[in-house]
Amino acid sequence: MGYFLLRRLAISLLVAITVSVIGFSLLRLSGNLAESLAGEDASPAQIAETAKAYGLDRPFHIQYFDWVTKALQGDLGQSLFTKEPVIELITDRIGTTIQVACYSLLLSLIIALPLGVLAAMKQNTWIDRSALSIAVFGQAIPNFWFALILIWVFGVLLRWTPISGTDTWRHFILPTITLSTFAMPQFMRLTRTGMLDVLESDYIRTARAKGLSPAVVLWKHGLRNAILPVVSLAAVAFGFLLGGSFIVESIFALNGIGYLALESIQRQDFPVVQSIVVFISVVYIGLTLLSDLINAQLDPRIRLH
Amino acid sequence: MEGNTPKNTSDHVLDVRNLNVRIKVPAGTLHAVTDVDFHVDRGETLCIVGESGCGKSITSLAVMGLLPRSATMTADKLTLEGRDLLSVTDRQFADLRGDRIGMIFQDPMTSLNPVYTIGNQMEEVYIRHGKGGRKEARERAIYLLEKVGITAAASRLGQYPHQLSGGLRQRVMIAMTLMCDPALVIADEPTTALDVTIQAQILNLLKELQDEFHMGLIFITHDLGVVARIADRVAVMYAGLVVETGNAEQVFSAPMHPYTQGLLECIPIPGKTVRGSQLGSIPGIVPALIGEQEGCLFRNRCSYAREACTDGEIDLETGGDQHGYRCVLTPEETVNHIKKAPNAAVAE
Amino acid sequence: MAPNDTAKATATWNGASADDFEVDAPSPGAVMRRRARRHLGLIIGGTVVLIAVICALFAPLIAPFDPYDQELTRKLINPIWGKGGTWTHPFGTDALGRDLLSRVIYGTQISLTIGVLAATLAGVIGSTLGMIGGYFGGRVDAVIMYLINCKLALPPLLVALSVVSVFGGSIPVLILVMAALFWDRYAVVTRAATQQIRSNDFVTAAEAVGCSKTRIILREVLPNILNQIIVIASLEMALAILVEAVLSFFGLGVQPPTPSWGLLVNEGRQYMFFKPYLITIPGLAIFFLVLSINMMGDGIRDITAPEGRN
Amino acid sequence: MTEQTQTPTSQYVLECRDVSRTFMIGRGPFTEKRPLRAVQDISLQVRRGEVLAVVGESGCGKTTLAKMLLGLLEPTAGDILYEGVPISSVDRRDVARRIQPVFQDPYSSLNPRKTLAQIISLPLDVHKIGTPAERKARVEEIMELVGLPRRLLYSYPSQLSGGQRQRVAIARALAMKPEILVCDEPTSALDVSVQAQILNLLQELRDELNLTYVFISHNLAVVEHMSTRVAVMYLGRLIEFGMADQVFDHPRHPYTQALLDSVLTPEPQYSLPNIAMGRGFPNPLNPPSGCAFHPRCPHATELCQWAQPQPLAADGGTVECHLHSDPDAMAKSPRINEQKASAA
Repeated sequence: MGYFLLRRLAISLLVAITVSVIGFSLLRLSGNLAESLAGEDASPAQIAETAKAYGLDRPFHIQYFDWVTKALQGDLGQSLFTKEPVIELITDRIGTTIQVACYSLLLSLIIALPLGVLAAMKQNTWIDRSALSIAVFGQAIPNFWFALILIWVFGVLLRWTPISGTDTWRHFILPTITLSTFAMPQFMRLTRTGMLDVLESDYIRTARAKGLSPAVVLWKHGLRNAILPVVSLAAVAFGFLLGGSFIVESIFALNGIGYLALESIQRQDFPVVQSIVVFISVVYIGLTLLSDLINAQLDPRIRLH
Repeated sequence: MEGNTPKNTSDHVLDVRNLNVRIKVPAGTLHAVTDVDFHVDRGETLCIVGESGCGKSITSLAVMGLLPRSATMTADKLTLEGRDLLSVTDRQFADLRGDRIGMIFQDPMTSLNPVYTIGNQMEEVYIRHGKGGRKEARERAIYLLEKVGITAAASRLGQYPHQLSGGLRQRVMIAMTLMCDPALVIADEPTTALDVTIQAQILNLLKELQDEFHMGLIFITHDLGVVARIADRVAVMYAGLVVETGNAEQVFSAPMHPYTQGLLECIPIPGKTVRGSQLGSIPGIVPALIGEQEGCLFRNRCSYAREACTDGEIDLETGGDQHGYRCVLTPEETVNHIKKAPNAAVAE
Repeated sequence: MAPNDTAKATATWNGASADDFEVDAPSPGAVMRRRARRHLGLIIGGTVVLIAVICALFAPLIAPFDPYDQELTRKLINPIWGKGGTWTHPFGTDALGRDLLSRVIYGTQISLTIGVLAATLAGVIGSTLGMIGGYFGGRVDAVIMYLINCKLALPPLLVALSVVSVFGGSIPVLILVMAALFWDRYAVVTRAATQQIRSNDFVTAAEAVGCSKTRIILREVLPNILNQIIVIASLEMALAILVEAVLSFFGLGVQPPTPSWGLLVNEGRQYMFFKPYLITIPGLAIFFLVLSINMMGDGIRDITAPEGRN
Repeated sequence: MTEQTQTPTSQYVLECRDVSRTFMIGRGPFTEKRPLRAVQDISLQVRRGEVLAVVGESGCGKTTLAKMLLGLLEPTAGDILYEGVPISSVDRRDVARRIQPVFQDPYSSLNPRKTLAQIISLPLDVHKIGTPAERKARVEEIMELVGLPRRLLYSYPSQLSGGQRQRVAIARALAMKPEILVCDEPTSALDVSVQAQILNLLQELRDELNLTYVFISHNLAVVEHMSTRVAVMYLGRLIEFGMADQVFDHPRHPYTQALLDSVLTPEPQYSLPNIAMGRGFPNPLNPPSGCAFHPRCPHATELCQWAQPQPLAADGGTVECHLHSDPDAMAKSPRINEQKASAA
């Protein structure tokens, strides 16, 4: 277990470093950063001065190490547009984003797990087919468009829910539903196939031969094994929900980091963009690490390696 | 619960009459098991032997009530300790499984749940059938693990299946099957996945346990060598039918069905078969069992086939000596054929 | 085989002999065709995709109007089922008086071009990496797993948005960005599949014959995982179409006045409360195309699956 | 095709000289790798036209040995010689022309996406032997040889039965007219009746083509029927080697004895053998000291616990056991497994 943890940590660290390099390079993609910093009408001399002031005349790797050192101390630079520290921009808004992502993850799992298990148990019946159809439809719906339709139907025509803002829990209903259409089908399919595989396994046959009730066979012997890949996917999906949150946040006017990222991209505010990209990556890496640990706890074969 | 079962006219632990299993497959209806009769008594070993696809495993699953959903089963009689299994509910059948009837499967590597400890999986069946609490279950598990020859049994309870070798896992499976002291154990190729030296040990163990616990044993295998050594009675299956049945001596020393004869000629016997000589072989392949079948299903591979083999049903003729076979040949004809058969492989 | 007496004797009764094998099992191709004919999802999905392909290829012949032609006098005409709808503009017109049907038809060109090319390019990248990692194992595999992990850690949509905002939303840029961002699933699946194929004896047999590693990967492994690659390709194609729509919707993808479906939704957004067809029609176009591609992919998976399930 | 005429560079067509193969088992840069001695110091010889049987339990190194013989794995020590020429000095593709495998599982040994014609002609294609027409003729010729009707030429493996598939595998192995076939459990996945067909076919082919077989199996009855020489392996070591008559009629190593005892023949007059052997196959990563077999051996003494027996040549073979190397010392040394033997 100790070895497993150590190896896993080492890989995560390596990936995190690589991702931060990529994230940092994103900033440099824009061409001459000093040019955009100095403003549109800046003279070459002014640009050179700005470059010097921001340390942009130094070699790339020096700038990178400088940036990482500062980032580790909580200094992610400041926004080109608002001149506020990036770290504050992110911490102010991360709560909303995580809230929506958690709600969606929860909603997806609440729907997908029972549905997936049920579909596997009743394979090739109408239950199975409708569950699969829901998954196929969910996967095909363009999120941004679905959000607009929800606003139009539930916000405007029926007036059941508010359509923008974060004031009450009811404000989160539509964003949560929208975002769930992304994750739910994946969970459903994975639970279903995992369960189908497990139900065909020899140890399930053994459990039935022992006279255990169908419920015990299913929940004790089946689900524990079928759930392993779902745990991994949950971590991955949470990362994607964070990364894809800008869609719902911008449409429902939720003040989260997704919206911030979108605005910053549109304003070419690269210090903010790179920070958010690296931030989400690091969260993702942490989550996959966590899911591996949970899996190791659930599966003794991994634990004892 | 056990012990109170009403004594029936027959004292067979298991009595099966006219068992048929049909399975729906994309190409049609598979006649997996047809008109199978057998019975097992306490302390007796019945071996069901046949090649892959002959229906032997399906037969055992039918008796266990574990057939896949696509399968349908009919029988004239199916009783376990006198109790009619055809009329019980699913719930009642589940109450019997693991309690009065247990099953050991072929692959010990995959037959135990990888995420639970040995102890958990053994105790679970005991508690499920209301034999006692966790403490008694644990004691029983330790007792049985020692019985199947596992040392340091108490510490093994906390281990996971992947920490044990194949031979040990199969011992655990056997111990688990015995948790509730069943009247009948079905073992489906329990030694096929094991090494030969381990195989002999497991077979010896099963025989010892059978003597001690006085249970009926149905042993399913494709290995005629194993059958010869452990069977009290034998049922040879081919294409879903029992083609020959009798005690081990009858079936091996005086096989009456051409299929049984053919199978025995295929196997080299050290010390008897001339090394490097041509073995007997059965030409052709097993027919596909989709749809209604007519006549003797072995006729396409049989060297004695004649017109009488092509139509109608051929019954399992059982003489007074319980040696039955499903063939149109008279005993005299068969014996003559055996004498005439070019038996180059077997040196006198 | 040497004929033996018993076999000859048998032949008179049943025509069988030792080397007389029955082959009544259908060939893999026949099995696939039989399953395809009965697979409703595949048929429906395939038909819709086929229609989309025809629309894309023959857009100038099919579309009633030039999609760029503005006619301000005819702006915001309702579709045929709405009030004042005419057959001239079955889907109505937009705020600039452009015929929506024609714009939707021309939109298939963009969606399919980006979908097919991005999925293909990503497939080449991902499958190559996956097969190499799966076949060679060891250090090579560790490096490829590391690449996959790095790729997975990046939020793809945000990175795509950033890159496109820098390089501009032209179709080639979109294709390249998506190919660079969506190869991971190919790599993960082909890697696992290759590992599984590699453990088969026919690969060892090819090695024992003296085949080169390239030949083994291309001739022994690839044909066996091709169906899986095709299934992923359909998923990735659908994904690329969705991502293009997202990027265009946020104004960072294909630029106006190009009739990209995402852009159509964006343009219709300000009129959505009183002219909802401006967003429902292009949205449904995206939905149905993506749905059909996914159904086709599922169908291909089902008909090429080995015996057993289903 | 170059028809190898008898070039007596060596009296043995195949020879192993102190062949060892060690795998380093470890899980990455942070743990110490441990050696797994899959094959240790194996020396054996096979003459042309013989059948060398390699027997032993799973994990004894049979398959590793086979892979080395086929040139798919390099020995970490020792030499494999082919007609006196070390395989390491021969081009990989020339090895392939002389020695070919037949595998256990007829389902995984044939590429399901290829027709029989493609499968059987693969060796010819790879080695660019003959024109396409000649290759096709050769394929048809071999198919007839192994008893496959010509009309199956464009069938796929999924259309065939297990026995037919194994014929295809044999046909592929024979395509380049090799001198040696390495058959790794060629019949253990097949039904008894089909097994007999395949064994008969192998016997016929051997007589007809003067082939040499390395026949790996755990089925002692089949081995006894097929082999002319036997190599018994235990935990990577060759513990007994000799002519089949010698080994089967007078086994000298207690393990060989146990293996032979465990053969179950369809003879109901005999009961189950009582194999007085400890039940665990040891962990190859942590092998027992001394003679690796001593924890399971009914004759083991203290000597066996610490001293590795050396191969002892006798009767045209070798045996690795203290019982034979020094019976006197064994008699003096205290027995250690008596309790275990009686308990089993």
